[in-house]
Amino acid sequence: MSIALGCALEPAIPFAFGHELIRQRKRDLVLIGPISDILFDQLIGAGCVREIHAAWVGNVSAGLAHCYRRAMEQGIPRRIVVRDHSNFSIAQALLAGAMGAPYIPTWTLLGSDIPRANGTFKESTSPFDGSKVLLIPPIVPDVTVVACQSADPTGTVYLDGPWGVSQEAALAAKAVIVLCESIAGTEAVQQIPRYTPLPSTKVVAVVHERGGCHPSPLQNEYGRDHEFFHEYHRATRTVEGFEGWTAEWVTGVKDRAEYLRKLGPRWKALRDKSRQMFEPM
Amino acid sequence: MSIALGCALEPAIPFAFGHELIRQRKRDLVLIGPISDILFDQLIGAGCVREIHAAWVGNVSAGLAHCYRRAMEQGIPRRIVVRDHSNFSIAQALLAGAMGAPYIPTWTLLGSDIPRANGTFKESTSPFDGSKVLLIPPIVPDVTVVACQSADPTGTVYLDGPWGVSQEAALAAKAVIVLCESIAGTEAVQQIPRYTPLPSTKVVAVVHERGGCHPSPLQNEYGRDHEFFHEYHRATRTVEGFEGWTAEWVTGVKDRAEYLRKLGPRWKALRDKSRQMFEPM
Amino acid sequence: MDVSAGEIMVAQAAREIRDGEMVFVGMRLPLIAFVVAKRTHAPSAIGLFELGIVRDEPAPELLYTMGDPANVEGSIWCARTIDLMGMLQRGEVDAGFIGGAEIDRYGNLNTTAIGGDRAHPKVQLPGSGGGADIASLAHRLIVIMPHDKGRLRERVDFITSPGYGRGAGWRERVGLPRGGPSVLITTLGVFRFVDGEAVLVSNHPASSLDEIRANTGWPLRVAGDVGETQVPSDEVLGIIRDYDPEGFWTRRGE
Amino acid sequence: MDVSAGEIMVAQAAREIRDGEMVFVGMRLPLIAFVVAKRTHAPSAIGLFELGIVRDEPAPELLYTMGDPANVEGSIWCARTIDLMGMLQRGEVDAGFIGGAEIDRYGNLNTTAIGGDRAHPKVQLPGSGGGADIASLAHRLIVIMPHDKGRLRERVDFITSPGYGRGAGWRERVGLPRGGPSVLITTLGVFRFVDGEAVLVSNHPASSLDEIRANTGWPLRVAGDVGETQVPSDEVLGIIRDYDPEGFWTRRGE
Repeated sequence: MSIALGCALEPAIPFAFGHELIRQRKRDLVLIGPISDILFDQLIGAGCVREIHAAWVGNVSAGLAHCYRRAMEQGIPRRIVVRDHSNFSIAQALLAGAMGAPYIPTWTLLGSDIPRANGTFKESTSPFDGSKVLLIPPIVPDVTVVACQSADPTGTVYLDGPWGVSQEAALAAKAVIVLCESIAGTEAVQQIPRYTPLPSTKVVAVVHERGGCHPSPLQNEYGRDHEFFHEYHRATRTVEGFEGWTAEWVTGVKDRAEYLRKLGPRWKALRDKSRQMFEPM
Repeated sequence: MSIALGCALEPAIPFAFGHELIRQRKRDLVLIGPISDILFDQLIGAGCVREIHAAWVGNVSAGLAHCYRRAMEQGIPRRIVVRDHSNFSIAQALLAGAMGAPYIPTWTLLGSDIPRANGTFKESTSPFDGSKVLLIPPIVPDVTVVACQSADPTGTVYLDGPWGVSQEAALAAKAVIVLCESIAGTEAVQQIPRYTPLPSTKVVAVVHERGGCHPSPLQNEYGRDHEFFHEYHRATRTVEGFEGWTAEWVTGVKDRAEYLRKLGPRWKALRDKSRQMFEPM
Repeated sequence: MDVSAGEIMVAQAAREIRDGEMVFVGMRLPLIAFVVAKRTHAPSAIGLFELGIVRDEPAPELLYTMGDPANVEGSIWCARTIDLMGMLQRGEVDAGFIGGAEIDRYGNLNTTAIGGDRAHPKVQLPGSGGGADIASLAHRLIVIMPHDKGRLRERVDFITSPGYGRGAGWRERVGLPRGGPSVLITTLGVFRFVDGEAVLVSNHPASSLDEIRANTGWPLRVAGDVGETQVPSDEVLGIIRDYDPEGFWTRRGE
Repeated sequence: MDVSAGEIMVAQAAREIRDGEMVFVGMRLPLIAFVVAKRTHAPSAIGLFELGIVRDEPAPELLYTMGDPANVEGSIWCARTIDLMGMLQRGEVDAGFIGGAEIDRYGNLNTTAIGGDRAHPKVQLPGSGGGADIASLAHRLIVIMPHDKGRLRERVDFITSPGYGRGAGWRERVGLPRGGPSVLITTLGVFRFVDGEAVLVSNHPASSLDEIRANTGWPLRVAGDVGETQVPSDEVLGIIRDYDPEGFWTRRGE
């Protein structure tokens, strides 16, 4: 099962979805995403992951990702296969998937070792000017998860803030799961279709989950919990440390509501600038 | 000089811009656009055009385009070169231009005579699965004209309604000229960036011209003047008819304001549903 | 009021749309066929318009172009041509409608030019628009056109929208991933495609096999069980005439 | 308060940005360098952020990531990664900033993995992000990193972001359309690239050629006119310390 996650890059990462994957002990997942901040690290540490297609796996504001390091350096908790990408190459792979294109040719990464490490690209020559080109094949995720501010019950998404590769990943997927902070009226969302990256016809589930992206930010809803990323970095230097962190923040809470209660005042503080686009239903 | 026009397909066609090209007696233009309704026909009839890259040239609600027919069938007023496209092939050519891609491979038009007639595509084989593919090279217009509801003085566009290939054409162009019904405040437009198909850094001119798209519709501003298209169709069956029509509606008026005064009450009627997004400045 | 050929064509075209399908609709008769299908047997069909519009409800008023403001208002998605064409190339579009100036026995359509060569045609037509893309990439192509010898020709001068080329297996050979015409609905009758070739399956009540043979530019193939085209029910006629009260699209030239 | 190495690096990086240029900014020291450039000699420079943000004014508050809400508010465009990368591939981006774990004498950067093979590295690094794209496609690459023997190596284990490969002419040979590193700014000095190879042009006031030679993993090449790196003016120091009052980025580890 391949899942594209965190496709807006640093913001709007569906941590609530990832934590539920851990609680449900999912295994052998193939994760797809440009940078994914620390969510990929958590899923790797929890043993859910078989393969990663990503441009970057780490902790954006705090540094390296300890679980990713342990998996690659020591096979703990298991060996994973990595398909290296750059942000542009994964964007083009998802664009090819979205357009149903056989591949997308590009001049990026020529001379880089990434194409060899990725293993799915092919070098070619442009028949138009004879220049060397790199051909990026499509990525078609089984599921793309789109975390957003609001959605209507039929799956019409309202996604504010930078999109990163969210639109390409959603259009490329076989199915889309929507994670939203609030449910909005269909007419209201359809009034501003430019904020909707994909047609609702692709959406198989709309999950109403408040605070689903913490500690990553969600534009107009809440800020980024920088300290939480640093705490995670410090806490997960060892396997025991990671297990302790997971027991506290993932398996130790039964759902997102309990997680937010546990965050307490610090969660409230992150929402001080929040402003909703739609009347809550 | 190559100019992309009418890239939203049936709506938002910058007739005011085209009519000024005729008044200024521009010659040897290369026109680029998916369907362009009757604007391309008018520019061809006026002798402004050397070459056309388009998927369709006609009169959407009334039928064939008489000037286009005369040019192709009899060389009147001059012979023009046509690069046949489909809507998807021209969209992909502009997307390649927008992305700076060497080309975009596709499965559309295999078996069609369009690739042979276009002359710029190449047939190839996918090195991934051996399937035949058609390679569409980039189109990079010297200028793309974007007609929209509002823009700020720095060139931040607000374009509501379907975009067609407007975004790809704007991003592919060397320079963009913006035609808007109203000038809006920078902060107000930048508040809703999803309605902005291109960065203002590409815009070389913002032209505030009311009614610039008549007789094509502009979402939230005015409806389509169907009868005007039928009148044009009837009036331009002959060269003399076209010259008479042009003398009345193009060279016979000094600017768009006079054109709208000439339309009179019928213009007012087309605006009965108009609603502005921004406070006029 | 008599049933017009346009009304019979619309009713037949509506039957070609199955419930839940994604359909590239287009304008004129196909648009009205989509309205009929939605109001009768295909309430959850989705209409796609190549300038970037997705609708689960037809526009409430008669459209002259797919870009009319009424077709934008109430759409479930309003995006870009490339988004809709991407869905088409991905194989997410079940069926598409198309008309043409000329068609041949293998369902190849010409909307580009008639006679002469491409640079000096005898008659210049508008071109493909999105038609050639729909013909290349939709799972099924539904063709609607007037029936006369000049339009149903043994061979078209230019293949704008590929049908079955020279017959069975041709689409695979040229590299098209799927699709091809499933039906040709004319002002006189209905054809299905067998091994890539048009076979008459019904004549409209007002026409006859002889009339159709006389107006078809290729040796007519007739199905063993050829019959009469089903006439629209009163319900369907009501929907058609309610949507096109003036008969602007469905009764012109009658 | 003494001038920190971080502040000298930021001031030098700011000088690398010319007025009116489009610059892929990134975070940390480069972001502060962009702030300094905008406030001093390059008021009309434009900042690009790969998740889809274009700014003509730096965010008013210190950012931890380019996706912080403060970096979105007040942007002149907020779009998609593919839009910004398209501008990069088109050659519309003048310069880009990048850091790295390892760099070699030809300006090749490794942010992927150290030691072992790719499947079993000794040290797994986060990877490219957009760095390899900026290194491939921007007109100029501005590299900023800490200076020690383990990082400035004769050869990097993995070329994540291509510099000049094995020297002059290599980028053209592999097919890169333009670009390459123009400067390497470290905690000890500043290098320029001559025929694709790093040449020391200045040492920071607190360092020396001997210290730099001792901490550089390749035979050091020194410019004939090597001098001291210009120290930031009080105005520039004021801008830096106003933007990073705690020294979170510019004074860490000092």
